[in-house]
Amino acid sequence: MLKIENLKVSYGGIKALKGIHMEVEENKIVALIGANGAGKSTTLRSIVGLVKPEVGIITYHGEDLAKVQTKDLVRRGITLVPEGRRVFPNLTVLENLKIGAFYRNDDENIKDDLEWVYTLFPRLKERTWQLAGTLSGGEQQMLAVGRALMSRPKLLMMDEPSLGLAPLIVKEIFNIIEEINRQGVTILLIEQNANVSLKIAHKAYVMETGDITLEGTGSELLRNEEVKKAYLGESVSVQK
Amino acid sequence: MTLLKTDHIVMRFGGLTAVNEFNLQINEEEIVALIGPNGAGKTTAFNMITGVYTPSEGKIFFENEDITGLKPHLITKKGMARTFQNIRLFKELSVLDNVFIANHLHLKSNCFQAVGGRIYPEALQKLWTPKYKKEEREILDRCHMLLEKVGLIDLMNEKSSSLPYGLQRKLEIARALATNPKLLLLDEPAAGMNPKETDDLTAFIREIKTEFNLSIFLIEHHMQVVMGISDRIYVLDHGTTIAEGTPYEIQNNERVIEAYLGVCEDA
Amino acid sequence: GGNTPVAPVDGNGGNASNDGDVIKIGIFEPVTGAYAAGGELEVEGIRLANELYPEVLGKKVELVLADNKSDVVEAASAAARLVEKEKVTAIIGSWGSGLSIAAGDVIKGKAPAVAPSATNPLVTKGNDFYFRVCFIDPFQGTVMANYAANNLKAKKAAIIQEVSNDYSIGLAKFFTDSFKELTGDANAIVEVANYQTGDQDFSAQLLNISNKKPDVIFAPGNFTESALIIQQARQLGIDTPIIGGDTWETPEFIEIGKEAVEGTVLSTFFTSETPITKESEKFLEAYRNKYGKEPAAVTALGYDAYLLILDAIERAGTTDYDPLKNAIAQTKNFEGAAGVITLDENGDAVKDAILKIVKDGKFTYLDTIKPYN
Amino acid sequence: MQHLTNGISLGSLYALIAIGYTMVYGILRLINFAHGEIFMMSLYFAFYGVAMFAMPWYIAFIVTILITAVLGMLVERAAYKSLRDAPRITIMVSAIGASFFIQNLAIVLFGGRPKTVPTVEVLSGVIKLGSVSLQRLTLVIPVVTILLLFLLMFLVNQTKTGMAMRAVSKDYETARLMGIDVNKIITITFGIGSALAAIGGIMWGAKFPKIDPFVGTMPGIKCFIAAVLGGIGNIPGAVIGGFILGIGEIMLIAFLPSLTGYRDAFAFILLIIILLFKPTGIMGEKIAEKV
Amino acid sequence: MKKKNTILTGLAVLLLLIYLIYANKNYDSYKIRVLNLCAIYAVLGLSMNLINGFTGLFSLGHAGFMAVGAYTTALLTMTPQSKEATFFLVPIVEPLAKIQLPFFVALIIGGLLSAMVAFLIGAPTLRLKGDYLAIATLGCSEIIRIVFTQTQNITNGPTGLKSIPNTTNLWWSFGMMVFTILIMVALINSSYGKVFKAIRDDEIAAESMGINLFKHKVLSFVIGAFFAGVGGGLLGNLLGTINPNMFRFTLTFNVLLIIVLGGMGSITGTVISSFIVTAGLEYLRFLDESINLGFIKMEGVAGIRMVVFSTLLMIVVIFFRNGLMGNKEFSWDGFLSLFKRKPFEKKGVQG
Ligand SMILES: Nc1ncnc2c1ncn2[C@@H]1O[C@H](COP(=O)(O)OP(=O)(O)OP(=O)(O)O)[C@@H](O)[C@H]1O
Ligand SMILES: Nc1ncnc2c1ncn2[C@@H]1O[C@H](COP(=O)(O)OP(=O)(O)OP(=O)(O)O)[C@@H](O)[C@H]1O
Ligand SMILES: [Mg+2]
Ligand SMILES: [Mg+2]
Repeated sequence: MLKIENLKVSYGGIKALKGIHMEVEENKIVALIGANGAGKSTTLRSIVGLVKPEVGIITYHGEDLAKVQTKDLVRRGITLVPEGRRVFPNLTVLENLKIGAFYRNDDENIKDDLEWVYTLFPRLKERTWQLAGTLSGGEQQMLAVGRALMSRPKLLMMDEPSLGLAPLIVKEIFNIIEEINRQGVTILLIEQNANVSLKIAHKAYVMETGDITLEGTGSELLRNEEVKKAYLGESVSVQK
Repeated sequence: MTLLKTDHIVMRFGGLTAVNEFNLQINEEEIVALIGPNGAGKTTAFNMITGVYTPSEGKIFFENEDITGLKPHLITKKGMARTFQNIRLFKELSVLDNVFIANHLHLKSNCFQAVGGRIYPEALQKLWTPKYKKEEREILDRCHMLLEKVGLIDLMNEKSSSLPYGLQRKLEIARALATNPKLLLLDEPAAGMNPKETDDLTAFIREIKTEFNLSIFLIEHHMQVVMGISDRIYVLDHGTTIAEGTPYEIQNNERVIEAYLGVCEDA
Repeated sequence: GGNTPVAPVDGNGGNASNDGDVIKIGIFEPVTGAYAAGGELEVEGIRLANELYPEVLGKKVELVLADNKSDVVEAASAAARLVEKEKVTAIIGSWGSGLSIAAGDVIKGKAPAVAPSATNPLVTKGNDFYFRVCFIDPFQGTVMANYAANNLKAKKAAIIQEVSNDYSIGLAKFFTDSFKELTGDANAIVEVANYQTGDQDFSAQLLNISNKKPDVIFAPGNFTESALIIQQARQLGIDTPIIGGDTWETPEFIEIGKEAVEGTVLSTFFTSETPITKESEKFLEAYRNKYGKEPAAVTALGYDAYLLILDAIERAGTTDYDPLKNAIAQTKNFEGAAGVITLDENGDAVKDAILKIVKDGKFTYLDTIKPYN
Repeated sequence: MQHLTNGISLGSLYALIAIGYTMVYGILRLINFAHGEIFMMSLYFAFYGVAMFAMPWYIAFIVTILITAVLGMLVERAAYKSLRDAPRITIMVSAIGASFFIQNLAIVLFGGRPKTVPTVEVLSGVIKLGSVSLQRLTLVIPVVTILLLFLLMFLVNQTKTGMAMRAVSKDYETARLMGIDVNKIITITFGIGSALAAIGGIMWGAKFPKIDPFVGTMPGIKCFIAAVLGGIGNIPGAVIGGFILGIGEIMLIAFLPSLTGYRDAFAFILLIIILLFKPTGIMGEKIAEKV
Repeated sequence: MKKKNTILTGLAVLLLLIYLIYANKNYDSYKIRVLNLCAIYAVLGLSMNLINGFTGLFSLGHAGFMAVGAYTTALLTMTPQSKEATFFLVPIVEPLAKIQLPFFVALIIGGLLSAMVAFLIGAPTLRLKGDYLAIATLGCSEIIRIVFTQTQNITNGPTGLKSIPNTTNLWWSFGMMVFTILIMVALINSSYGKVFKAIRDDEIAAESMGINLFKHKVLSFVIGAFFAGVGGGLLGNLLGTINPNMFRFTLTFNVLLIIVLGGMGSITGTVISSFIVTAGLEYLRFLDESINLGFIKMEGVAGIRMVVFSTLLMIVVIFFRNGLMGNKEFSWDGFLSLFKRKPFEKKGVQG
């Protein structure tokens, strides 16, 4: 579905990506883990065209994404839940959700989707008329995911959706990820919360300072000693 | 001895009561955590204590002194320093300067002395050193020492925004330490860190606590951190305190599990 | 052009100013900025004069324009450039007394300057290199006060002045002084209303004035604002006579004010109906041919400034600044397009003032006022 | 009474132009210093439409509004588009540059000498209501202003385009991710803002029939003040600000005539006083930053 | 290393000195005037950059401060006779009529008064943020100008002042420029300067680090205004005449333009750009004249110079969005390494 070949990106002098290869298959959950600053967000930002790669080809169903403008991606079913939520603070919760469906004209289905999102996140329904800027962090994160869902994505990319969320919500978010994946949405997930994301991922990549150093199925990596040492920490057992 | 005490503080935003009658007590050399669902009012409580918001009701005491409604900079002077939920470093400045600035509140030279001190030729300083120069050297020494301790000394001339995320967190803490606080407030220090980094951070917090004789008040969603280092925990939900106690008590509190932790499903 | 400076004629007073075959005269005017309109009018006159009289002493006269941007800082630099870099023989300009004043120090001892329409006394005061071909504010204020008191038999007058404009407050002040003297009434001025350059709405001031019931309203100021003032006054039903100064005399004044400005009276330098001199006729014909409309007074003054300089160069027989300056200072009964000019000891023109009235959409000659002595 | 009607008509004129200011600001967070100059150009367009090409006034007005809107979009293209993510002060200098440019271009093209807006009978007739004499215009302007206000409020708050505008005003990147064509939205905003300036220009020209390359400066500043007074970015705020400023100015001159010289100062003093009590204007959004 | 830099700086100052002596002897008054203006604009630019660039306060009140400085200096240096002659409409108030002070003293008093005005303005308005601060300070500057237009017995109203002694020469203007640079560099590198920059980067964090925002904002504002006043004083005594109209907000914009072109937060950039802009604008004058290409002669179009200037301005802004220097500074090491051309040395100029 999505294929990344030899992607290199740099910000000024800093080499953020040093030529990575990745593949996302349809209907799968693909996780991308790695330390801070490894280049995970940069990968997603290059896919949606918010940064311009130096070299490398990104294709989506065979189409070269370099030729597609960011604003047209959502029509092709690619949606990103950006790092740091980025809800529109001056719009109400409802408007934020509606803007997720901005390109769509099928008003009836939009209504249904809205109900669906509200059932996924009852908290948002309570806050329908509140300005998004005054929501708490967790509420904003729910809104960002809900907004993305409103575009009926085929490929949903999420950049650290669990950042700053209460344990309960984190669980909920992961449940929802699995849920929408079951409904046929392909997921590309960036997470710090490595153990949970590896658990739900069909496929995972480990990134280190701009390179992909490991790849495999989620459970493979979960058992991998190096991964355990570098990312999972010793307290894994404490939490579980 | 009690370091910080809040007396029924309330914060309202329009119709919304973000924090309701919050009572908190932090003793010397204690690590206290504040947890609760998103939007419970944790950061808001922090902001009231550090003076960013003025409480709608209630009083705040630091070392038995009423500090309600004081400006943030005055509160910092009294011995409280904080970090932010979203990192707020001085992005254009170097690592060293970030820490240097945190010493400014203790600077005694005025602006004229500072300018004069810098114009005064280096060569003549063997004969007479301007007051500002002396102070500047002292500050620099202190900064070096601090950076040495937190392990950022090799990066001191880098622009702070060019540091990797984890180090930016550390720098933010170092900067707060440079103000010479008695109480350090950390707002989600482990956010965005993976479990390994989180462990390291926990160790780091412990270290600086003993090193600098601090009390620490932190907000965190990573339970490893909270349960690992806190002496006591407060739990907020919808602005109201729903529980208070040791990590063990909190972990087994029904209300907390229901509102916040969730039932532990096993992997 | 390529510069091969000619050796100065005499040793010290000379300025190695000109090429062998051209004499350069600087135009120092605002062609951009707030005074661009006025600057443009004067430049028209200067260029026209240059077309009609392109030579002096057998040399071609070349005009060099330096835009002073209606800005004092720029004005000084522009003037400096003219005298130093372009090495002009003399300078004409500028619209806006403040700009001329700014050039004053710069040109002193380098090249004489003639202002076409800068009426502020300070322009020439204490500067024997600055001259002008117009009369000054005190005279004009007095003329209008006389007109108000004697012809209109006004007992009470109101003033509406442009406070940020030195010309306007200068005129208002001299009007006030002589009007009080003429009527013998210390309270003869019943209201002084202010407005600012660029203002567009004067209804409040006008209502205040009309409440005081003056016999005449004196409104010296820019033609644009003045036209709006008169228009709004008439709209508000105020039919008190309104009189003003030379700056009104532009086609735009009537265009903007339309019927409203009918019957307003102003003092000026020049009339196209009854040509004062032979030169007037020549100027008028040429101007009408070139532009197909009636010239503004300041255009005629720009024209005169050029002629005055040429005349002085001829009399001096040289372009050196010292003799030239003296020659200009000695100008007597020089026949320009806008009247006969004699320069007094300050370098100010002593000349008749013309009163005009707006009639049928035209500035129509009303009277000639001799200088008071 | 006469004073009050004058104040209202001046105030609604200010309001009309201030709306355009506020709209552009609201979306770009940019003081569009060229707004006053766009306004000035619209006067010239109207002039040439009516006086030179002898168009009937209503056609000339429509043409003027359209051309001005296009001009606004061009200015956006030239001066702002390539600076989307530059520091704000840089954009502001570019805006100042654009404003200098238009002004000087007008001098070169049209000359510094003022021109007169031809009278349009429909607008300029005088009505007498008892002791108060009114230009028809005096009634037309407030009506137009209020009408446009509601139209705009509807556009911004109720339509999809309006929602996109508000979204773009906060976050270009995310807006793009939602499938919004950011450049198009900004262009539309500039177009509408400039069209408003043109409508304001036409009304202004009918009331104060003088055009020169500097007519835009003073209204530009005044209307900017009005916009800030009301809370910049806030459309009803701009209208309120415009009215307060217009009425206040007239009242100052009417009742404290000795202070007329301070008329412009008054606008600023009023502004500063209001800002001291409400640091983001009368209807401005709270910028209580969440920490 | 440090020693080498000191020597190099000394050498540079010596070179400047020699150049000035040369210029004074050989340049005509036009060139000297332009040079003077360059240096004065550098002083003004530096003062504004302290407020806007280093402290991040969006202030547009500079013309007002300059007006205060210029009027004060002028009134204190004019001779009683020329005051009497100038104030021909309304006489000047008594004590001012007689006072005449040496230029330097007047200049400092001008600066101090301007700083005092800045304090009065800053105390209430510096609580405002961003554009609100910009419009409020712009307003204050306009109010100052309007007041100066009205107070005829002090400022001579719209007519302005004339016969101000032309004291400003290359020594004064360049001397003041060097002095300003010296103070600015010392200030910026001191703890206070660092605090200014911290406030620019993040007010909330700065306040939480115990920094009194208000005090330091006012401090920066007042210091900036002092130098703006000094710059205004130099300007007035260079021109010999001033009037309220020259202190419109376009003057503020001119200075703003210089600092943005040079780079907000760069002392080096400001100095360079004040020379480029001032001299460049003069250079462009050829556009207003008729251009003689030998075979064709083009009649100059009046005003085209400003059109070209504003176009150039926009182009430069678009291509150097952070200004010529960004927020970097000149350093000898960086300068020398330019000549050595070490392939891997990236940091060319950095403070
Ligand atoms: N806008 C930018 N300008 C300069 N450098 C950047 C920028 N964005 C990212 N970088 C650098 O690029 C590298 C990769 O960053 P990226 O954000 O992709 O990391 P990440 O893996 O998403 O980390 P995190 O867990 O912190 O989100 C880092 O070194 C970062 O400092
Ligand atoms: N400035 C403000 N204006 C209006 N409402 C606010 C403001 N700040 C916070 N709130 C509201 O107060 C409530 C508490 O917010 P707060 O940021 O304190 O939550 P929190 O406990 O820190 O949550 P999180 O864990 O997500 O950071 C939220 O519902 C939020 O919407
Ligand atoms: Mg990331
Ligand atoms: Mg929080």
